Amino acid sequence: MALKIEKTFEVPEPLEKVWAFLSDPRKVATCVPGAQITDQVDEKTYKGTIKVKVGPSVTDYNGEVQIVRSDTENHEIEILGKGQDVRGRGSASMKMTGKLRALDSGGTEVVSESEITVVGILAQMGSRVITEVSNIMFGEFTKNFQARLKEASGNPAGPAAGAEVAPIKATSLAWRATKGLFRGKSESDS
Amino acid sequence: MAKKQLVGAKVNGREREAAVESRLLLVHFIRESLQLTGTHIGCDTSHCGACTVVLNGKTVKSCTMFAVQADGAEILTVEGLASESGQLHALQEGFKQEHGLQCGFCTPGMLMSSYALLHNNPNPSEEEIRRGISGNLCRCTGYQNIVSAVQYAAAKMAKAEIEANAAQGVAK
Amino acid sequence: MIHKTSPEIGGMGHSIKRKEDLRFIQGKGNYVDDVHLPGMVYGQLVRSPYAHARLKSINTEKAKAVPGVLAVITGEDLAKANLAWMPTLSYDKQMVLATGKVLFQSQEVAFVVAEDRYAAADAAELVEVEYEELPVLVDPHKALDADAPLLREDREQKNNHIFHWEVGDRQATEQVFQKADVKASVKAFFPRCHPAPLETCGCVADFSRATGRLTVYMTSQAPHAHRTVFALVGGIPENNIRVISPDIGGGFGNKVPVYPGYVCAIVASLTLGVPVKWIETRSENLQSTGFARDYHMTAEIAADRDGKMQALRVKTLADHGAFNAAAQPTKFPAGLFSICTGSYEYGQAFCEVDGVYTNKAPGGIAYRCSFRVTEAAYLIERVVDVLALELEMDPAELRRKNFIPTEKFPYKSSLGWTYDSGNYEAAMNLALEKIGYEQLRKEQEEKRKKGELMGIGISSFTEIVGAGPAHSFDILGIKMFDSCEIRIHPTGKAMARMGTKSQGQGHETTYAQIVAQELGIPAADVTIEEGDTDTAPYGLGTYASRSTPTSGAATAIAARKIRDKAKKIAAYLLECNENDLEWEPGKFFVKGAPSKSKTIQEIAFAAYTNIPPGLEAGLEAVDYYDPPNLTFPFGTYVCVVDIDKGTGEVKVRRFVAVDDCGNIINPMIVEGQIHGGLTEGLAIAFMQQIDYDESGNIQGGSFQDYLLPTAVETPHWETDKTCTPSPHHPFGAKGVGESPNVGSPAAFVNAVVDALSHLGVKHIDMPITPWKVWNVLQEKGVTT
Amino acid sequence: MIPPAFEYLRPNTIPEAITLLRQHGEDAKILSGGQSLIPMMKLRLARPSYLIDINRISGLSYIKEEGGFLKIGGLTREAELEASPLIHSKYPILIDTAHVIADPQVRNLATVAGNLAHGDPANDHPATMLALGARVVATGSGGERVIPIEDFFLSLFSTALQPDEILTEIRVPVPTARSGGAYFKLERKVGDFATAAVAVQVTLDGNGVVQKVGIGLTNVGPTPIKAKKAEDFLRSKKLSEASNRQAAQLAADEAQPSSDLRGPAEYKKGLIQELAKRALSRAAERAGK
Repeated sequence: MALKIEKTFEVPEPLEKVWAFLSDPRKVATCVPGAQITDQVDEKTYKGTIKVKVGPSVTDYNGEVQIVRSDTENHEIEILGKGQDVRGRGSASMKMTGKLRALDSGGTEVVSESEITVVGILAQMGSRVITEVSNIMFGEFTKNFQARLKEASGNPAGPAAGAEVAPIKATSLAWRATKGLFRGKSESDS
Repeated sequence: MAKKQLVGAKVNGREREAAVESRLLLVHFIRESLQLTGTHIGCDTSHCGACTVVLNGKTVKSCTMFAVQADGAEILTVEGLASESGQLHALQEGFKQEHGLQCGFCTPGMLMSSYALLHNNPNPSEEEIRRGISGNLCRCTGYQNIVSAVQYAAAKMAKAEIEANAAQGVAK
Repeated sequence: MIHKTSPEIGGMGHSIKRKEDLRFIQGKGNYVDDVHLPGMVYGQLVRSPYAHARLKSINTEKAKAVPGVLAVITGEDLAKANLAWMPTLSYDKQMVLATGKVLFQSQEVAFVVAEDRYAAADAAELVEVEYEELPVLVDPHKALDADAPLLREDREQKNNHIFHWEVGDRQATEQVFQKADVKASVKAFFPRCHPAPLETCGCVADFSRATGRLTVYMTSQAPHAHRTVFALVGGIPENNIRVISPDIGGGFGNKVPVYPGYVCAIVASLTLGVPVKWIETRSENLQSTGFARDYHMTAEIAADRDGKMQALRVKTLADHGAFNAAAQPTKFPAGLFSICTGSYEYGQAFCEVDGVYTNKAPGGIAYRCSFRVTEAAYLIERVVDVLALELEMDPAELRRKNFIPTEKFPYKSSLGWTYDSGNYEAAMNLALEKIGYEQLRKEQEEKRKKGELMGIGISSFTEIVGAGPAHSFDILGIKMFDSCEIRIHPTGKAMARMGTKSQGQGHETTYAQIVAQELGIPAADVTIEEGDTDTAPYGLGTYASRSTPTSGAATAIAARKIRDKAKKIAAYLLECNENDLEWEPGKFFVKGAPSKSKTIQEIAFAAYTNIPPGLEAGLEAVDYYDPPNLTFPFGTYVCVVDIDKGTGEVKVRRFVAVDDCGNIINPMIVEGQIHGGLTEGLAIAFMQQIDYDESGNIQGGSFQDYLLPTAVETPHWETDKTCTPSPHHPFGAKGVGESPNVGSPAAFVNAVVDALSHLGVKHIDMPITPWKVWNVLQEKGVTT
Repeated sequence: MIPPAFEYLRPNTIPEAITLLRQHGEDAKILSGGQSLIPMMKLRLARPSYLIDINRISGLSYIKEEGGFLKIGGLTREAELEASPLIHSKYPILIDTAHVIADPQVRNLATVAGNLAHGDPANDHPATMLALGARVVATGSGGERVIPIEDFFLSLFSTALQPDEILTEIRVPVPTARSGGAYFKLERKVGDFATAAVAVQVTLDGNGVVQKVGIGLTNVGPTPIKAKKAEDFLRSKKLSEASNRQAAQLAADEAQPSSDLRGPAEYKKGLIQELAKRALSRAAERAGK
């Protein structure tokens, strides 16, 4: 299934700094809950993993992040992330377009449009949850994005890559995905 | 091979035991370890009720329970409904008389749900019967004759009880 | 009418209790998953999560390392034995295990065999398959676009078009339309749905290296045909294959095709020399086996102002999924869809169908349906209601005006079928009377004044069943006869075997009643056996309501052959001329001297002990019956619904079903069939759909979202009947199993549309969910 | 369908269970009714290494009134709720709710506590407990703590329970005179999750003026939703068709549904509005009795 998330948010950092951050998949990846860059393929392509997890339910994806288009002049970027479930039960991908605009306040407005496609068992079993989980993940991403940028301004030389953000807490695509199947009843969820 | 543990249960009045993996589903314990194949699997997702058995007096879907959880339990399956001498239970008779089955696949689960229903409510209304068997899917009958079958059994059991009471009265 | 036998004999027309029930109510049925053979191992399929992807590699090493795993078979392995593909019944082929690429989500990719099912499941998860995703084609309307991805690279034809088929006179029909006073049209989608019998498909394949024989226990509605398919595809001598259909937990057409799982289990057993069991999960069943419908249809009717229909035009786009695996034996790519003229007379009719491939599971003609008659009946009954709206005429009146008159039967339809018999008006009149139609219309009028929504829906359907005459039907060239072999034992008891296979229809009872009717042997004394190809005569199986029209007919004819011989024996025993004997069920007696008689049991004993000179011993007969025509059951269903304006919920208040299936063998069983079929029709109309999202993900791939009604949603059905025997069937029967599923969807939808018609609503596509109704109400400004 | 292997642990006391939870952390999962967890394991979407079966812990299954509260034990099954004379006579809203959860077999095992602890906005008891102003008792290594239900649901499948805590009791304030409640649910078929549902509990004064009101919404957002604006609107108002209508509109505004197979988002909002009206009038009717 495919769904679109459009979100506009502001960061109190100058445009050029935000642009530099956004143009580096290693840095962006640190904002995605549960994601990690493991390898660089070429200038624009990176390998990584993402873990979507709650309690006992874990979905691990192996995949790639690629900068498909980068328009430095207009500060527009298109990033494509694609991952395959390590157990071979499907895939997820996200195409994100980000556009930056300098604000009078000195901060930056980020206009993002993401198209998320989920294939396989999760899409079969949990179409409705994917929207909510995606929203939550995107919300986390925004928060992390702002926080990382702030960190980066505190320590401008420090590379952001390599750090891992914990998977979103208590929110699992998988968990939610089978909601109909577990018919809402009973275990004391710890 | 995974480590196994011993599970014992009183099934249809007999003590049965088997060493099982902790993940063995109760339905596989019944069907495969005990070779009681009257209990069926129809959906895997806890929707169809073909695997319904009576466990400690209550109906459960045996595909949604592990055998280890049933350790020490009393279990009644369709094979245990008729009397030792082979006398059919009123429900079994009702299903035959009222044409309450066609392919027969849902029938054991239906019988077990109806059994528990009549145990708790010996004189159910049609609505109560329909609610009582709402955890069991049937693809053949459209339920109408199953409802009749349960009504048949309820009437027969009520009559048997009146007669038994009368006989007791006479004896006194 | 049929002579009614005594209750002791229990011939036709008696509601005798079913013989098969005793084992089922005691948990002693023997379904395929109950089959347990020494040394048996278990198979599990690995399936594709993608709807369209290139297979780059398969690594089975980790899977093979799981303790207990015996083998992992891939498409490449099968290709070496030339088994990677298999033929379908629709002159296409289908992958057994994928090679090159996958074409639908849940397609079979590998087969893991292990000592127990738990190990097989663990290993299946460890088969590593590398895919490269390809663009997915879900919308059949886009299948023929220039930029549509090409799905079937294996075909010479490099597009996604499967067939174009048309019947009728296009131009003559067009001319009528041009001149017509009134035209009505409807665009109706019959959604993809699934028969979902409660038992999924499965098999145990048991190849003995010692004897070279292969025994396959399988959920087969057509065991003999499957044996032949295995022989032709697998190259095993047919005498070395035995197919056994044990008890079957419902079929509804789902268990007609040969599925990859069966083939894989057979290959595994041939390879390993041990019995291999393969049983589908429910999700596998819903996601990969024979679906039904998926027809995008348009129907137009031309009529005069008085409501006399003049022409019918139908155009359809058929979504067949990744392979054309529609398991249908007609010579026509759209099966019997040209029965879409329904119960009415027209001057002209024209029907065309285009089939296309999409990235969806293959199949197409299952679910209690005689090869597309369900789509056809729904479409015509829907468009007739739209015409009634255009004409502002009562839909019952419009039907009455256009029914094929009773005296015109046998009636040749404008699309070429010869309807055997019918009395449509009688069935409709009875249904309307039973439901109190006039009163309901008045009630509706009152309710409308108060803003309340109720509707009455009529469907006067015509069926076409009993495949089928050799001129129009075959499976791999094998004609669609069916068979019966009867043996009368010396003590007068009987055993009969047929080429069909019951999946809940009660054959063990009804066939025994036919024998009882014809020979006077009590039905209780007749044992029926089906499903074992080693013992039963060849036949094409049970689907499309064909058992009674074919094997039922064969049973009567075989019994009559026995009666003919019995007559000779009786004459010998009574020392009279054969011509002086008369028959009444159970005995021959001398004309004018009823005390001089011999019972069938006495005759049977004599057939083994006191054989007339010149006659061979024994009393048995076999018959292979090729029906001269199909049979055309019909009926009228009337449905009353109330709509909750606040939630959009539709409540079926009443449903009257009047069926005419000719002479009836067992009224109790017929009524049971109708209850079941109506319940499936209800589900199709209001709940069920196997949908796909734009990435090819199946929506409705488990009972979480593929909704089967429970006892609570199912209304109380009211049934009745008229009786118009088939003139060509040996005992005037027609077959009934599918009528309720064929006739009812239109009744439900017509009722809902009728409830909303004063708002200008003409059509709502199935499944009519509460939100669809609510949306319509919002659009029309209806609030609570 | 076959679940992955796990180790089965069966503690006899709550402290034992908590110790096991601490010991195995994220790899462990509590098994009580199992009617949600086991299907997930069979789909291999949940793969706990340890299952801690708390079903043999005694003293966790009860329904009683005590100290101004209805107390429901952590292992009390839905079927026990349905069969309880106390619940029938004084808490019809709980009967409404239990009655529409899954089916009889599932209700024989499924627990009320599990229905809450799962944190699933599609479950039915959360809305009802929000309407009733319940509290839940969480028992962990630090002992017991009481959490007001409105603070319990944090996010999708996320509750205020700590990883080493078990939900051991639910407390519902005993309703005062002239109280009534109702739960209205629309489902695609029996046993399905709600397309949308509304729980309402009201307490009226002698003139029919609302003293207390709670409204909970099911399956129309990432968490169960307490319709606070609708509640605020109704407080101190005399219930009437007009006030119900307005409150229902406010409740619908508070819903944040997404579109899915059960229907588009607008429909679900419409449903909330309709069901809220019906639940309000039924609750008022019951309060009047």
